Amino acid sequence: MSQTVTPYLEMSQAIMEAGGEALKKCYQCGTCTGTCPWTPITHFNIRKLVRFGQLGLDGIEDLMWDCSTCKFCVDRCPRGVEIIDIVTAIRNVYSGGGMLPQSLRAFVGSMSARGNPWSGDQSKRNDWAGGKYPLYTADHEYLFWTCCTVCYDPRNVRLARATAEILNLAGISWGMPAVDVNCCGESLRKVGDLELFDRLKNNNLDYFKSQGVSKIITVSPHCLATFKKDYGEDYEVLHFSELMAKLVKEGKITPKKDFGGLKVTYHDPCYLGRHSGIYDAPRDLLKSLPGVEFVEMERSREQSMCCGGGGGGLWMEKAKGERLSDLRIEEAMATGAQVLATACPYCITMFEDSSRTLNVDEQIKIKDVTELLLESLDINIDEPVVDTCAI
Amino acid sequence: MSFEPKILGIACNWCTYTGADLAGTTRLQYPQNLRVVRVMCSSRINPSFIFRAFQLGADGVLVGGCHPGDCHYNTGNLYARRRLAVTKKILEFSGLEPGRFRVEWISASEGNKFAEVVTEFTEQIKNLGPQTKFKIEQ
Amino acid sequence: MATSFKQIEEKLKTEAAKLLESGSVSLVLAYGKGYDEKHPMPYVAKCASDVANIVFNEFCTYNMARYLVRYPRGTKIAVAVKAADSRAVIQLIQEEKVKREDLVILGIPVSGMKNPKTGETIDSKTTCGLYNPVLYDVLLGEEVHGQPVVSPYDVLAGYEAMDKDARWAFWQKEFDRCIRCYACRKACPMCYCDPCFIDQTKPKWGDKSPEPAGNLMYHLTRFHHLAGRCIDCGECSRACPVDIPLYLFHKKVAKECEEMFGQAAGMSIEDKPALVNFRVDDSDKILE
Amino acid sequence: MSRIGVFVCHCGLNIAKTVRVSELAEFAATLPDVVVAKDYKFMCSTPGQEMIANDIKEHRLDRVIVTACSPLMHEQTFRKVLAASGLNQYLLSIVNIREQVSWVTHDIEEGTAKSKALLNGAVNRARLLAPLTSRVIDVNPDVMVVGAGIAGIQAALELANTGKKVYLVEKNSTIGGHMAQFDKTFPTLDCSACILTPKMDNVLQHKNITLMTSCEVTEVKGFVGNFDITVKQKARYVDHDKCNACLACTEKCPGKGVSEWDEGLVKRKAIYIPFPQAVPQKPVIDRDACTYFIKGKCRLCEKVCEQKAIDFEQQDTSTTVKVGAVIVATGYDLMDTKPLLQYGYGRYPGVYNALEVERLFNSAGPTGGKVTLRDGREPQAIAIFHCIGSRDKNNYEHCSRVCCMYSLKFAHLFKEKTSADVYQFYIDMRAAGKGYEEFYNRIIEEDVKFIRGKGARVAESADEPGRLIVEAEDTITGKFIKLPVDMVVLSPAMKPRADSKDIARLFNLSTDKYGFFMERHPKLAPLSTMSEGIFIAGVCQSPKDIPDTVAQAYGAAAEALTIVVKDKLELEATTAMVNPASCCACLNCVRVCPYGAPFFNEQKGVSEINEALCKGCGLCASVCPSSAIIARHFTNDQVLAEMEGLMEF
Repeated sequence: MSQTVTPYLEMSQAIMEAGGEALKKCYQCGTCTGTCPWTPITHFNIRKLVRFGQLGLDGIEDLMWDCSTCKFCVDRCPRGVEIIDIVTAIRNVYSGGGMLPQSLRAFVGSMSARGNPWSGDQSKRNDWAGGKYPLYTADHEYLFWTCCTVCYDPRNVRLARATAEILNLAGISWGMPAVDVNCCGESLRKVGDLELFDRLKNNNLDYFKSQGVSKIITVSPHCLATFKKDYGEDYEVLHFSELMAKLVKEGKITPKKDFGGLKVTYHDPCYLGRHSGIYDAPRDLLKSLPGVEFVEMERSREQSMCCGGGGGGLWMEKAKGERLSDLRIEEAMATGAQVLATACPYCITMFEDSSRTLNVDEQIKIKDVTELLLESLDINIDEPVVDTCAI
Repeated sequence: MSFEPKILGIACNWCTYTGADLAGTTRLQYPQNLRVVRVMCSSRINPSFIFRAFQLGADGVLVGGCHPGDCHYNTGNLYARRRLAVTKKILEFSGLEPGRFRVEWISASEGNKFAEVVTEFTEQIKNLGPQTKFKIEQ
Repeated sequence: MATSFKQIEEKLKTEAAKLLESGSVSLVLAYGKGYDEKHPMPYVAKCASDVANIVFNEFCTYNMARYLVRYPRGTKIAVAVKAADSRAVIQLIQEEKVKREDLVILGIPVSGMKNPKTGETIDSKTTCGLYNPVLYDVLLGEEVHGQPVVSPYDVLAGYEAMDKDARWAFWQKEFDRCIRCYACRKACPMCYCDPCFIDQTKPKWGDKSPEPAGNLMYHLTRFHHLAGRCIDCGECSRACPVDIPLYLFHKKVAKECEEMFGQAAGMSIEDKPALVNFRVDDSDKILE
Repeated sequence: MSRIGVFVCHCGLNIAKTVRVSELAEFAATLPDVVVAKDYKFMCSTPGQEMIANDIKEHRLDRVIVTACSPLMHEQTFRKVLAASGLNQYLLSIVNIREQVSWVTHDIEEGTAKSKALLNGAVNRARLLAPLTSRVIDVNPDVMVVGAGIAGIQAALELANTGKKVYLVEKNSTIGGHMAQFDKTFPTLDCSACILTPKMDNVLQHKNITLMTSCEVTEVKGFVGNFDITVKQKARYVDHDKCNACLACTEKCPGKGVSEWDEGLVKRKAIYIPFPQAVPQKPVIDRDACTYFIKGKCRLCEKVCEQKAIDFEQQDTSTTVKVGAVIVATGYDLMDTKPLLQYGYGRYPGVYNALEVERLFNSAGPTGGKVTLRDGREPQAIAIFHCIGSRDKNNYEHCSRVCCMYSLKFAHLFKEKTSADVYQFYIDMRAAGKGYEEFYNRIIEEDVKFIRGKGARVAESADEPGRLIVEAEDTITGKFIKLPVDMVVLSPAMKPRADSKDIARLFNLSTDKYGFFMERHPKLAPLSTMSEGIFIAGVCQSPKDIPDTVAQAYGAAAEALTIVVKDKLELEATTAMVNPASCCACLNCVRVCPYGAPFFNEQKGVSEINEALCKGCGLCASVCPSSAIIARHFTNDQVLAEMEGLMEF
């Protein structure tokens, strides 16, 4: 096979126009590849992706779907290249040409048809609440933005309910969105469908405006980062862990139950940590739980590993040995922790899958910090939950 | 006869005035409507000079200084940038056509740019027509 | 909650007496009786017995910061200030006309001040729209809360929407009425030049008699001199005998300065006056 | 009433082709106060100049306008004509009708009309011109050099050899700077001490050099030719006049301090000299490590000192030095790499920074020149990471320029002193310098492994305790490298001294965003600064190697000499002054002046301007709201009059 290539600058131009302007800055030092959590376990090479993009070369198709947008490389890049923007732009240009991988088609299709990634029936979005909680009105202080994943995914519905109960206990004035809102669109944007993302975004912004929303609580860091950075409008957006840490600190809620020396470690979700700069709130929460022994993993905070669920990864299949969540679970177990806590429904989903396939789901439990907090407050939400997931 | 505007230029000695000389040395052609006052630094320009220039009947005023960061006096043009920006806003809010006042950074090596800016600005002032608002009728 | 002017007056008297008696200040700038209730006057209490003459009512609009620069540097002064007035004090501190340590700032939180001429309530249309002093040592009353938050620049919308010719016509008409009495600069806490540029003969910046060209030169240059310094107390316009809405132009310049330089006048003693300052990364866009 | 003469130059056809010069002269003659107006072929020629000189006398002219080429061309020429004719040279006005008229139009109508307008403006302005006198000041012939690294040493020696008296100020207790810490220097691999210590000794012996170690500049007053500089002598607690350098004290001292000289790799005594060849070779006491200062008793050094040189009561003292010029050569620090968590510096003992490694190679260093790790082992594999914090938006954007070469030098010395495998992790290999590419080739042939990819991470090996794993991408193959090594060397960014911003404030220098001093012009005045009489040399201006630093030191010495060789200095006449009657004490002038020329006179309650510092930019005049500042030669009146003239036609 000939190795001769001709740079195809129209293609690199198209990538830059789709938001990958930063292509120009890269000087190919390889810091990104050396930093990327995928490099040691897959063929994915982020520097090569950028290089191919710079020259508009073929072969990019095999590289572009692996990035989980964990932002580790961006933070380390000596040239300040917004690598995620490049990845998004490349995906946009290629998926526009019909090169979307099979596994993502259902995801994008559901987003387009139903406004959520889980093929959920839009009218059932709020079924998790069982009619117990109010819809947001202008009289409420906070809109509790329920991520689609906590509305439709049976494992994560617990998060929605836990959050709702804690909010009530703390006496917060809140309401949930109407059923006709859409997914925040974060993952969709990262898989490159910028046009559909704009549609979802505008629909949600219309909703915010029509209801006079000014303060939003999110349970998913992905919604949080998107509202803050990609919606282009100024709302006060808080991650649930921030609000809870504040309430605990102020003594508005007090964890009671003693966990009796339960060893807990914490995984920083990329979109809460590196994307949003929130590292302390969830840790403060865990440390406030009586009888919890908190341990750090070797890689934590700014240096945390990725679970692999970002950037569309949640909807893609990965072969054994090529799953970051597997590695992360092993790292968590190396600390001796009985619980791997995190603060993101995507991470929860990835880790639950891995702990089952690794057959360690008895040794280490996967929990959201919200769930642990709920437990410590002695609230029981374990009444039967209707399965709302249409899949 | 077509309208031939009077344009006042105020140029700093070290960059724009020298750049204007370079335009001459390289024989670039540009309209003759501009008359330049040389000052040592664009920061010497008192806002009242600009107001006065329009009262004297200038149809346009063009200020030239060194590029920010290259000021012969270190920071003069960084002050000038702010002060002239405010001058411009005041002129605009008073009702003068915004296009009549312009600030450009032209270095000693940018003879081309000087000629281009003068040509373009003269054209712009021609399109705006005579300046009558500030002008004091004798 | 409506402001109790009587209570403020009492507190003002008490504080003034205390300060003068203890000798910690040598004078107190406040308000005194005028020829009727609607026309209180600026008043300087110099000893404890003067304190009885102090008044405070809804017509005490004067910005007493105006008088700070009249006294020799180092004079210990207590000054009674409302919200915008306190910004003038801050601005004067920034400009090193007065030192923070020489002042005792008696802050007056107040809503419902009235324009003595028109009887209208003074709000964000003609002033900065704050109710509580930004800086004070003693607060003479409860902070005002619950007033509608309105941008002081909202009032500009109509004027900004005018086309250039309409704006020119508007200002020409206003400036043509100017009789050059200079009440505006007298009332202004930031106009402390002596002589004012317009009074000079070398150079002669403009005619001294009221005529259009000199009027234009005077006002435009004054707007520039106050750019980034005007704290929007509105006193110039209330002082104007022919009711030129100078505050509109000042507000516009203040708004532009705030947008371009990221700071409002007289909000922090740490700031440097914006027009004798720069940032290397100021954008060239501000010149467009 | 003025008597103005107007002289219109044809410049051959350069002007006359597109400006009707005789018509212009006739026009000039019609303007008020113009008593003579002539045109001539070449005004700058000798007959042209003579014509002007004659007319000045004959017509008793008190203002001269030359309508010719740019003032940047011939203003000086015609000023001399005025001066020779007994007229103050500032009573000249030049109208630029060549560069800015005749050369930029083909249309003679346009050219003539514009020339008339410009001339009219000049006549207006000329009436208001005032005679100005330049101030002449005496120049102090001495020079101060701040910083005694290789740059400061070289500059001081050069100046001293010309017979000038030099004050060499050094913050540390010895001179020598970073160069004295090195073992070998690239690319020649000659011994650093062998070339530096003779110079250090020269400094000590030189009769024209006053060496001021353990000293810091605390205040700078005055201006070019006449600086008054206050220097603080920090207490050494040893009277160096009495000390005979027997060093008995250092043997007995029980105190332990961290050796700055050895980059903290070892301890030193509390009374110490940093290294055997230190200059001066007399000890000082480190107060923070001294047992007496900590616990209140000990004084062993005092007991063993036969010279009675120990003085625990010594205090910091200040002296003021008068000099005519200053050279600032304060050098650099290495960036602190601890915050770059991925490299594990400060956490893993096997990770070193470049200066620490320099000390490991040095025979006077902590290991006696043997390359051993902190645990005493000899490394078997060594990774050298280039560009740590350099070329990095998150830290320092500049290339530190010397790291590629010293990293190669390290590789060579590692190969020479150990049997280790050596790996270079680099982004680009920069070898632009005399003999540098050749040096690079030599190191390649020494079988050093080059991995083109920036080092990404250092971790502890899980399998082999004490070993490190380095991770990086080899961008040439696109493969992820995981390499077990024993030692990692970081080549960190060079940054200005931590106190460079303070130095900049003292000497009124400008700095870039990192604190490197700004030169007056990057190409044409690389050693001068915007402060007249203050020069810079070496890495305090930007990262550079020893040859460039030394070259700059020679240059800075020559620059300083251009000032101090003269007895007198003529200062700019076109300065600003304050009319005290109009000053409203707003202090705007004080705030804005880049040179610190205006100051507030508390007593008079007005601002004043130190004309020796003023460069005549006029900024103060434009920020003065009450028009109290007169920018000489560009006064408000003069500018307004010129504008009026220009707009009239």
